[in-house]
Amino acid sequence: MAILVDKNTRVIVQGITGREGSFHTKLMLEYGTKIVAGVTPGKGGAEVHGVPVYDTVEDALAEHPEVNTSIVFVPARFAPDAVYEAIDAGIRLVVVITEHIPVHDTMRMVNYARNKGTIIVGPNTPGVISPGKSKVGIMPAEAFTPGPVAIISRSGTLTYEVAAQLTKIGIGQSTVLGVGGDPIIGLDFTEAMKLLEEDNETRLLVLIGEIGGDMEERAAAMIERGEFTKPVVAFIAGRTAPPGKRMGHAGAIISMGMGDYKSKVEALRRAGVDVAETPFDVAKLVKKHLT
Amino acid sequence: MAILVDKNTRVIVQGITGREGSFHTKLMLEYGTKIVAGVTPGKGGAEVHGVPVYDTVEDALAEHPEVNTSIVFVPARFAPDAVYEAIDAGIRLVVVITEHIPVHDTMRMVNYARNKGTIIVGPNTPGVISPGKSKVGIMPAEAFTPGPVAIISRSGTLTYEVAAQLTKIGIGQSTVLGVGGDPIIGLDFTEAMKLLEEDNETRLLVLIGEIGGDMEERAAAMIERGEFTKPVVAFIAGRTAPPGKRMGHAGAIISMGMGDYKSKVEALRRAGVDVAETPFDVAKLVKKHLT
Amino acid sequence: MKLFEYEAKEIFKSYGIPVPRGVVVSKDDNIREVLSRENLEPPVVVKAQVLVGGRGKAGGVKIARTWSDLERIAENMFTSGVKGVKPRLLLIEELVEHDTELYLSVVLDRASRRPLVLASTEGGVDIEEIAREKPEAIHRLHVDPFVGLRGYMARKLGKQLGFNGRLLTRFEALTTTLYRIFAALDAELAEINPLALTSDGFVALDAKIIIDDNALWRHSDLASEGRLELSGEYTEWELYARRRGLAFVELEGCIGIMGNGAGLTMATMDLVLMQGGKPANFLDIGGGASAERVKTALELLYKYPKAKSIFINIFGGITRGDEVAKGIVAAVSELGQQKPIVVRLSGTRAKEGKEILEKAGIVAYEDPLEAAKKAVELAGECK
Amino acid sequence: MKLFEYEAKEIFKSYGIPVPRGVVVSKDDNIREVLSRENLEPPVVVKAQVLVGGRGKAGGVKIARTWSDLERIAENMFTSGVKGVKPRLLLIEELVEHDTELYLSVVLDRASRRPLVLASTEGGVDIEEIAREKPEAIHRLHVDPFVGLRGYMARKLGKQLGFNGRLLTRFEALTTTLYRIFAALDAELAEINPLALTSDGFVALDAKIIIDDNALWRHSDLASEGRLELSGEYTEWELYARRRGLAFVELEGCIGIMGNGAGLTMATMDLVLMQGGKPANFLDIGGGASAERVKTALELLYKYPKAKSIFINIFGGITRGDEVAKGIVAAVSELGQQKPIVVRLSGTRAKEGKEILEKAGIVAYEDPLEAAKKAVELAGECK
Repeated sequence: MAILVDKNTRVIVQGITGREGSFHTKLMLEYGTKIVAGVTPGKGGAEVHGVPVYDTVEDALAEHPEVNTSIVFVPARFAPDAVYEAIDAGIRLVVVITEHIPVHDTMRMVNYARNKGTIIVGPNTPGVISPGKSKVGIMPAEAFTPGPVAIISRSGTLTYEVAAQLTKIGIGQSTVLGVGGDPIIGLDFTEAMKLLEEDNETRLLVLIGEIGGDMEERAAAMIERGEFTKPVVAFIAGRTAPPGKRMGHAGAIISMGMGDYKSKVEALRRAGVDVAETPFDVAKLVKKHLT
Repeated sequence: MAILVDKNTRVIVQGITGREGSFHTKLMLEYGTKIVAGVTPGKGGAEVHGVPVYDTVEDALAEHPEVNTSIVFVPARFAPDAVYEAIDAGIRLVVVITEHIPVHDTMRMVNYARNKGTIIVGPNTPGVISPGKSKVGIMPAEAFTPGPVAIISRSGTLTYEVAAQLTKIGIGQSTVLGVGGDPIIGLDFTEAMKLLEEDNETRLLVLIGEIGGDMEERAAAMIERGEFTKPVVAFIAGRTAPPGKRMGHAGAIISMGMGDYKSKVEALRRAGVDVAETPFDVAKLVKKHLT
Repeated sequence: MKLFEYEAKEIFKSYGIPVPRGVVVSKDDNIREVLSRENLEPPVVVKAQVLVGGRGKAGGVKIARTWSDLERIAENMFTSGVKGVKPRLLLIEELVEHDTELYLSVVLDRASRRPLVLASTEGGVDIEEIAREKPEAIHRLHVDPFVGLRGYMARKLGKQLGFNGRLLTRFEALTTTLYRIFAALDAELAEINPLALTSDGFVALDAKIIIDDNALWRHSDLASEGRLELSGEYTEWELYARRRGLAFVELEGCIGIMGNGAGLTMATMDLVLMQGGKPANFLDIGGGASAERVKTALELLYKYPKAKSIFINIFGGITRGDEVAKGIVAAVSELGQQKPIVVRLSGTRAKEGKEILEKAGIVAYEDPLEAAKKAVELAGECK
Repeated sequence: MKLFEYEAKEIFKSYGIPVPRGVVVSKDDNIREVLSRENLEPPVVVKAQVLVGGRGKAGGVKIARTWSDLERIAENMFTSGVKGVKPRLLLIEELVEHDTELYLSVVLDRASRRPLVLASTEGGVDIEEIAREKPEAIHRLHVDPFVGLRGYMARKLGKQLGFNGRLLTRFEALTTTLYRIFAALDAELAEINPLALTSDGFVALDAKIIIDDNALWRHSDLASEGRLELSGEYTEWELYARRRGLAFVELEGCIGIMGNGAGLTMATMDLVLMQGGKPANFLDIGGGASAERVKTALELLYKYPKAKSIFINIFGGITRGDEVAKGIVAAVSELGQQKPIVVRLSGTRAKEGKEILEKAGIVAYEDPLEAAKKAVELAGECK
């Protein structure tokens, strides 16, 4: 079954004519993702890797009414507008790859999407992949293979690491989701977990967290309340990160007495989650739980 | 039955300690309106004509959960805030007497109310009265008596004129509603007419329009479409008003080729509405239709 | 409050909307010097800064091809004025060569209670004219006031007008900027007509901004003291009334009108017309007027030369009949009955009011039609 | 980007939030003259304009009771600095007598994705401390970002803090204004701590505004060239890295870290710690880094004196193993292997990368734990 993206996913690429948009359109097409149209204002009528380009989402949907998903590569200043356009066009899922969107813009667009019933993944996310079905993102395909383990993560590279290890020992993935590295994001851990709880393909969840914010604590609380019942293996990055410093991307900062390593790990352990010491131990723990 | 206000109406007065608020609280109480609380920030604990005053709507509702209606006398700069407070507290009907609210503020608060399911009457309205049941407004009580005729109007004084004439010849009113004299208002003619169509106490509608805007034309279109089926008698003020000039209050201005006397009268007549030549002929026409 | 064209264009410029290069000159300026300082020279457009409608047709916009042309035109505009309104300033602008004239505006839409963007490729004429003759040429876009105008919506509108590629992007920027001005300034209207399409892109040849009077306290930088006097938007008598806090509109007839409430006052005008008379004005004393206010209003109608008779029509609600009567009597006893006065009094305390009036020898009617007829009769023929 | 206190207070003032009377002085100013011009005289508070945490405890805030006191304190602050950061400016303010110290801020709440107003009567200390010791003393208010903070909500918060009457109205104005600043400036945080309650009302004794770096293009007036250098927010090496476009954080240990992706880089630091070592830094080369970028990063770690060994941990996704290897080899062949380098390469083109590295005599590991162990070993004891 998988969550968010599957065989029925029909994608438009917003910002398809840009360097990143065009490059990853090619990779997604190679993976088998059904990309049916692209949108770049002012470039309507062009083609990118055989995909027709339109000026507006509305134009694209007029020709391709089957579209249910958008992936956004539009530069930060214009990305919010692209997201509003996708939401107003009624697209169900919008994956925002773009980094460096002002956080107030993100806050507004995430609230807007929620009112309209659209799911936003990201911004600043590698995207989402349901191996063997559909890849709507920029993750390296080789790391993934179909199977029973869902991964939700705040970090791109760590996700690939963990997925690759699982794949190596023969454990595949149902859906792998990067929630995005920004402080304000669309779909967060607990919301994704609600979907995964219902997903009969997923037997176990790997949760890859980071310092900063309280998303991991809220996930732990959800497990403790019995609202997520599948086994969970977790890893939290940033054990040695100093407070008050921004570690690479905007989301990872310990501030306001919230979001340090210890608090997250303790909350997860208290909820019965198996927390790995390093990302390289995750696969081992997963294997133990699955057998 | 009546619409908007009736025997079950329980009112808070926002801005009750002001000159207007206090004066009309007295008159409404004398009429029999169930005013259960007043709100003025910073004046919590006081009393006005025996009505307890609270600092916030929330405080008032905690003590008086039966409140379903608010009337707002708060000065223009602070009135929008009072309206948001009432909406957020879940009050079903908010009658905004206040004049001179900036129209952008009104636009936003009316859209907000709509999203939240609150009905706003006004701003710049004399309010609404269901004679013999409840008066939530500033109209002179003597002009009104219970009966089968509904009046909806953009003008205060003209409404009193017409109601007084009807009363004089023994024809009472079900509900009399001033929609407000501003360009942007909450409940408009067509929306009120939807309620009146369902109101089994109302047998006939008197519609008192003015130059400016297209509310009368939209009412006519609604009648033409068969969505309002009761007899309608109308009067439109401003036959001799020159275009481009604001006549007294903000709503009455002929601009953008819209809203002149002729267009309104023609639209109404086309829809089968009996349009009176003067406000003093309205009662006669009503009598003709009712007998 | 309507802004002058030059003020609206300054705002446009500060927000990045292209306008023609131009300067503002007053009567005492040396035009040649002012223009030369800005590297401007004829041919130029000379535009009288007045707020009367139909300025172009009334000779308020002229092209000057030479320096002597320019000086003659300017001199003439300053002295003759436009429809009787003398401009304090002229805006003198470069001629902008262009292919097409478009229309673009943001207005308040009463029906939807939302801002509405209107755009048309048929610019340069009254939007009313376009609406009448070719309604399908006007494209419309409603905006959620909380979310604002998103770029993609503006692009959609641009496509409807036939723009593509870079021009589409520029139209987007222009439209979202005009919307921002509309929102930031509490505008009832922000309009560009004509909007020129040149080889370089869009240029706003004219600019119209009307700010909501009720929101002027948020824009004290724009609403300077005394600007009403200079605007030409109001007649001398309208200004006189405004300074006294009265809602007054000057009309063409000879029967002075006073009422309480805008609706009743308009209906009173209409009534006079039906009786064969012509109202000289609209004067609304508002709700709950005091005797003092009524007196002030009556004094105004005494002074106002167009009014040959005075028709006072009051339905007492919040307004009390006895207060009104006291105000009338106070004015009459102080200044005499300078013009024939007809009073119709009804509603709250009408009886008490009538007694007061009758004691002072003023007839008060119950029936408004009868009263209107009398007022028309007393005024005689309007010229 | 953190604003200096004096900058944040200027913004507060322009929005109408009361702040103490004060002046800003630099090293070369005649303090007596500057203060006298503003009618200020001791006793005053002297506050070093640096952005390091715990400024007060580190001696960055002092009271001067006399002129000579003041000159001595100022001199001392300029020369010794605060936690090693020398202030370019001092803010010298009148002493504000007050009864109570409150806390008020607007932050971004991740969980609700909304602005969150925090208020407490327990001001003057770290909010973290209040949150830990007395969480019930912090009152919270979520705001709809489209609608903004309504006055009535602020009043509700004020009542929770125990305010009534005029003070409640003032608290409303203060809070809605702070919210407006938060929204207008794209702030991550707008904070007043302590907020003094005096007999005259509220006064912001301190002011903290952090602006979202991603939104700085909208606030070019605040983000001046070179202000990072002056801020003291970043160490010398962090500034050095920033100028080269690298995400670098200085740490206390002696093992240089380079990774791709923030998560992996942090995990690499953690790994080093588990092997008994201490990371000297965080350095994320990002996704899809070129050989050139890898070379620049490695050069930085060569120069960075704390790093005694270098651990490069790469999982190839968008980033290609061969590109990374090329960058390392380029740096090493140009500058020599100045410090021991341990590379762990996995994922996309890891095999090709390893071959390139081995040809240049650099060992590449597959297993990150083994690699980490080696890097710790090579660094030896951290001092």
